[in-house]
Amino acid sequence: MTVMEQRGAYRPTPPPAWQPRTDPAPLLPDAEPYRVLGTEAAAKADPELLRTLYAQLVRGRRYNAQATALTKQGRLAVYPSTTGQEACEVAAALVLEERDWLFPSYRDTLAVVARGVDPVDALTLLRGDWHTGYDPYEHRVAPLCTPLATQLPHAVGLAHAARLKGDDVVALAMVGDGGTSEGDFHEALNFAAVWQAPVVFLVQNNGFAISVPLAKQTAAPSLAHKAVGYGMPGRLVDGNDAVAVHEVLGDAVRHARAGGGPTLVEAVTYRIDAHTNADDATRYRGDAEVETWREHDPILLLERELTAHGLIDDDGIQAARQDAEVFAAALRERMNQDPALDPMDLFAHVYAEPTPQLRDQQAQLRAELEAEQEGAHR
Amino acid sequence: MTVMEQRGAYRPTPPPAWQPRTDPAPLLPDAEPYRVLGTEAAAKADPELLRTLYAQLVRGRRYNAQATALTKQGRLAVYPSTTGQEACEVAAALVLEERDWLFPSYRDTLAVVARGVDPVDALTLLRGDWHTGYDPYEHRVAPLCTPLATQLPHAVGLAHAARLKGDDVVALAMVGDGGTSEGDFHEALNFAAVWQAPVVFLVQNNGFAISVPLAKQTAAPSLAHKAVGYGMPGRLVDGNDAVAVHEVLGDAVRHARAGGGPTLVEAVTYRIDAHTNADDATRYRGDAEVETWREHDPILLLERELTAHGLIDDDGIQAARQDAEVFAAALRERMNQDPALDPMDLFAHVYAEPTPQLRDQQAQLRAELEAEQEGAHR
Amino acid sequence: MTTVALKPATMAQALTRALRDAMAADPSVHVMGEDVGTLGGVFRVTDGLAKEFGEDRCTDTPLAEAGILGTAVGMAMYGLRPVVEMQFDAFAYPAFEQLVSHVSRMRNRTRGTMPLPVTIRVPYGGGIGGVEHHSDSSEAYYMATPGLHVVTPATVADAYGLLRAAIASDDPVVFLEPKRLYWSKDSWNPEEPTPVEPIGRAVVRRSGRSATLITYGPSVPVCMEAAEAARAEGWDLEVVDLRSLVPFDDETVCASVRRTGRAVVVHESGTFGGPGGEIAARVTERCFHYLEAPVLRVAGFDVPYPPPMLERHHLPGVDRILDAVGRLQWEAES
Amino acid sequence: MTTVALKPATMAQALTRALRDAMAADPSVHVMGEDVGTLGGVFRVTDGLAKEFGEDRCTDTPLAEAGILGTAVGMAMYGLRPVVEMQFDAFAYPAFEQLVSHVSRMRNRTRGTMPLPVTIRVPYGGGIGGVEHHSDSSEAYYMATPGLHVVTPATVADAYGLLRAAIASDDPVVFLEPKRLYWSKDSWNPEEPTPVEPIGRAVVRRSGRSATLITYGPSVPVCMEAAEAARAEGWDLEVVDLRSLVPFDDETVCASVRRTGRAVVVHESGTFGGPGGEIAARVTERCFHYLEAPVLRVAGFDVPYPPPMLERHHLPGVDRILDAVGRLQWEAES
Ligand SMILES: Cc1ncc(C[n+]2csc(CCOP(=O)(O)OP(=O)(O)O)c2C)c(N)n1
Ligand SMILES: Cc1ncc(C[n+]2csc(CCOP(=O)(O)OP(=O)(O)O)c2C)c(N)n1
Ligand SMILES: [Mg+2]
Ligand SMILES: [Mg+2]
Repeated sequence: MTVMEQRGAYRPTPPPAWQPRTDPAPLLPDAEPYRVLGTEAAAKADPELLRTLYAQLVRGRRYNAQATALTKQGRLAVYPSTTGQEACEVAAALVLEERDWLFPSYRDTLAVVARGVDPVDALTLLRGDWHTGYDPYEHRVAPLCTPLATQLPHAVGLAHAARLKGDDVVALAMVGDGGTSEGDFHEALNFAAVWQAPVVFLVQNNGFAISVPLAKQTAAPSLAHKAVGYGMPGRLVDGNDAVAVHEVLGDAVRHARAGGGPTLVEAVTYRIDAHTNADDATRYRGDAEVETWREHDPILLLERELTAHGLIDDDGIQAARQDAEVFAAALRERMNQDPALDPMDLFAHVYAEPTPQLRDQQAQLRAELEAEQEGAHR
Repeated sequence: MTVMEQRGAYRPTPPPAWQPRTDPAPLLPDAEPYRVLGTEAAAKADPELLRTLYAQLVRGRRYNAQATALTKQGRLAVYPSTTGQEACEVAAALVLEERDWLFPSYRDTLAVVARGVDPVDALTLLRGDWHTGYDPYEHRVAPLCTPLATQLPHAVGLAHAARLKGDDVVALAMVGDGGTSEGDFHEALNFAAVWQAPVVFLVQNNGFAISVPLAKQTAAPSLAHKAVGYGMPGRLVDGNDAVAVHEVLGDAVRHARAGGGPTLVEAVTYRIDAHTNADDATRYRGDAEVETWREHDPILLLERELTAHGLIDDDGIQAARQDAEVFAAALRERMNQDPALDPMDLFAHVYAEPTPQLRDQQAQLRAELEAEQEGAHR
Repeated sequence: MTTVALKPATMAQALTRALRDAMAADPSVHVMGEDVGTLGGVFRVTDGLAKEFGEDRCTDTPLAEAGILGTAVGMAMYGLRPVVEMQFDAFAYPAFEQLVSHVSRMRNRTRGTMPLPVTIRVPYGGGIGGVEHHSDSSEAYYMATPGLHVVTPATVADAYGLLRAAIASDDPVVFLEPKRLYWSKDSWNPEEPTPVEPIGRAVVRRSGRSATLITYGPSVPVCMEAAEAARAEGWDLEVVDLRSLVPFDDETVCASVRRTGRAVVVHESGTFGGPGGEIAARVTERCFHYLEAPVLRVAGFDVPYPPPMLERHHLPGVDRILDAVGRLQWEAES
Repeated sequence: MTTVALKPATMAQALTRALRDAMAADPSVHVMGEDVGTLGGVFRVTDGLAKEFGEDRCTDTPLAEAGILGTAVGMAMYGLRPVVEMQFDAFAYPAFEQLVSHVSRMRNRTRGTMPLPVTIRVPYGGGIGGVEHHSDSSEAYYMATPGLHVVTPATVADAYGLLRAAIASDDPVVFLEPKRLYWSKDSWNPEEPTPVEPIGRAVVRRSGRSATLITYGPSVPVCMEAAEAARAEGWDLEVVDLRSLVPFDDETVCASVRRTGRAVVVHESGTFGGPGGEIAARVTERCFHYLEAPVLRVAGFDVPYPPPMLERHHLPGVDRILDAVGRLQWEAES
């Protein structure tokens, strides 16, 4: 008997608990970002949707310009612009039903506004009057979240809670390419997959985390390739193709709603403006790179498609621009009014009931304010 | 001209910055854990290696039994056993060169001992005399790490530093299946891949994190599938096949040493004993499951292979067992001696120089101890 | 006064009972953490809850503390009342950002529209012979974080009452469970459990006239013992059990110190930057002219928590407390 | 006395110079963090370092604070001296576990064989109109963690000297940079920089006889202003700049308080559980019989740091300091 034959007798079985539970293949993203505009699929897109997206993109672009202008006038403390990323911002808001929840990052005021929150309220944080300017329950929009990626577990928990309560609610959470490096990103995706929570994670890969380019952030083939490691599908989409983003996010939302669990969507886009108005992007990138991306502008792409299909004419384009101007003018005017702030708010919402310690401090500030007032009256 | 033809004119180019930098295919693990024992490849294995592994496994098993016995005798505060996981523990130590570094988790005293650390020193933490019982620089073994996954970034930083200094050093870091859920796991793997640091991550998937089974820990096809999301290769190996683990880890170490960057290795194994001596595993798993795994025992698998190849006979088996007994007896005896501990050590190593505040506290304790001493002498 | 016979119970049992009663009373109460389900927790505090209420109400989570607390935040946003278990004190640190930047601030951030009724149970302190990272006293971190309540029981009855109150609170509560008191027993009638009282009242555990020991959690029994031992030295010590560190009951504490004129703060947590500094400072601010001596502190040394074989030298014990009482300038009296 | 003409420099420039000089003097010094390389940091403190020393010595890391500090630990284990930048105070929280469980304990854990010479630069405090999470004063957390040094400069010269000392230290140092003093200017000769002195000495910034203001970092200039304003009220205030919170210079502080008999601790950090409690308590323990009044505290309110438009109501200012000085029981004197 040969050694080989002998060995036949004890050929080990696979480790008993080893069962690959998921087929990895369908979880992997395609090699190229998904696109609709400029492909045959575009002809099949709903014309009404294209027009709505277009109007929203144009308005979004104008909103970004207006908000940036407001920082120059001292009406906003700081503004992180989404110029160039409007397709993602708008699509994220439009794919959701009223009962769904949006979890924006600090950059995503445009998505918040597109979801229906009053723009003045949405800008409250960046204006410096208060931390959150809107009631999260009114439009089901979580507070703008500054500590990166920390809102992702919130989205998972909320979606999980809704499912436990039997409510048909999906949460869509937004994060940047830089944010994917944080531990909270990892933990949130893992919880979501284990719990099969109805969540969609939208990573806007805009090429930079402040000054740090993607190549210093990850060595992965794509950020969407992270999904398989959690057992959820990863999708890669051209983030400047509003129709494609809308479709991919819409599919993910429907998948989640149907009980299929979470999806990770990476939208490849570009931050055209500096990180914020306070940033100087020339320190870390050249104009040439920005220019290439301007040619891949989300508004341009959609406008060409609409024109090509005869779905819009010059009047239509003008109308969209006009609507955006009206929107911006209203915002400008309302932001010019000084907010009325009550310093006593400092203590009002720390706890349901102020502690005795806080009541003492409250009394101190009240006395100081009264003294100030008296001084002013004298 | 048709709409399709018109569109040809503005068919958008891929987003300019889009370049999939890595081919994902080679980073993905095979569907089945890699095995050598019981396959044709076994015949090609180095007989000396097989014998060495066997002797180490037998000794490791005995070590686990002895350490567990020491907890019953009150000589160890607690012991997390690696019975059933000896193949991983031993292979992790054996694949490293002297100049390399090992980063063990709290469970991995066996790997630490197999690397050459005195077993009494390796058990110091679990005995309760001090936090780390050995000089990490002597055998290049980091302290046993209790906060799960937190040692992984240390391994990355150390390997990175060595490379920056031009030293040919690889770090091998060990973590459990549960530990992969922590944010530190994610951040460590990402840093390693971005920096192309010479690190090997060995996940011992032993089926449980205390009582929590893998299915509640992850929904991924395998833990090795996480690798592609960082842009490093993921390898799946039968963790009870000492030869396979040795080969896969060895390949990964060589790959890292050659400048190829990090690898994630998932070894599928099983924790035969309870989480620690203090745990009651019957609360969360049945005997039947444990029994199936006993049939896939790492020592059994290797012993059969050795016998089949005529590489060992009964005398050889007896000799290995005898060696293990001698090892255990020496350990037992040395652990029966009470360690000499100096309470003043509390202050000795908090800072290079104690702060004035600590000197006050030091003086206080010294006075107390002297008073105690005097009381005892009277 | 109740006529039902009192049965001895451990603090761990009282905590289990509190969780059970809270879950039975309110379907929005969810328990979550590492090993809390099938195993019933490493200290068995959640024993039986998964069986009685199902795994959706008492959930074994993946092993990731930031994820546990972060998802709990989301659950609370949707109207649930999560009760999170951190397995050991030091393993709550990964969740620190979620705790400080979100849990403690969400109500304030949203002008009161989004309160977070999350209870975070943290077994804390030493004295159980635990290895590294299993004996930290981390209350100073929580006290310095506005927006959190911080409470800790010292008796079986308080364990029940305070945990019920914590879960009932509309604000986040860090609920610190003294590990070494888990198996402490007390006569307590589980059929007529202590009523839930609002958080924030200290209690005088022992009246005395000579000096006040201000303490909480695991150090309460030590202080009671010290007070007994002090009788031999002619001191009649009062012992105040704070129960709640935030809010702080200045009223009860200062009333006691004004009566006795002397005080020692006792806790396991390190001295420098520990809770005792705050307590001594605020007592002094309020009772300066009543004090015969500075408020002293007996607390852990400012060192990483020592290994089991040395912990007795670290922990504040009876002798060290009596030494401090002896330094309260009694000459001034005569 | 130097004869070279002094040139005005900002605190940020002095910090940059300190990093540069440390890197030039010792090839094991590595700077790392978010945006520290090409951009030179959001406050430009690392400006030019990547260019001068290469990206391996001044590295843009992935965006993950625990990963930054955790890899820095590993680099220090291998003999490097990492200088880590946390972009803002609140963004250091994700690294809390690495800081508390490893950075602060590694030397002790290994009986001195594995020291960790890591410097952790944290821009902190308010007054710059930052949105949420950009103005935290987190020093209380670090003070309560044995094994860390905690220092913070208030002047341009100290910024240089203390940072050099921090990097030279064989122990981990949390180096707190007062954000609103980054652009403060002072005459300082960059060609003859302040000698590196060991960490741990406070300094009397202004001598006075009536009472002592004990302060540090961003509150030092405020206290200096208050001391000037106090002259109109007839008070001659002494101002002690702690510079180092750990170790704490009891000697300098207590010598001052014993001279003046009255003290107010001033800081931005919240009052409850903040540094002031520790400082007041230890001063009182040591100077009880010299004190005419309890040591008072003027500090931030116990609320999450407010939005820019309200921060002036939160920050301890001259008026609030003078109010506190007024409450130091001056009647007792007459
Ligand atoms: C936890 C945390 N660390 C650091 C920061 C500071 N910070 C604000 S934005 C930013 C870059 C974010 O990059 P990315 O996630 O790609 O989002 P983008 O700005 O491109 O939208 C950084 C580092 C933060 N807000 N939170
Ligand atoms: C950060 C952290 N959280 C929790 C714990 C408590 N704990 C110790 S071991 C363990 C389970 C670890 O499971 P796994 O990673 O699979 O390793 P194994 O025990 O199976 O070797 C837990 C939860 C810890 N040590 N560290
Ligand atoms: Mg980005
Ligand atoms: Mg395991």
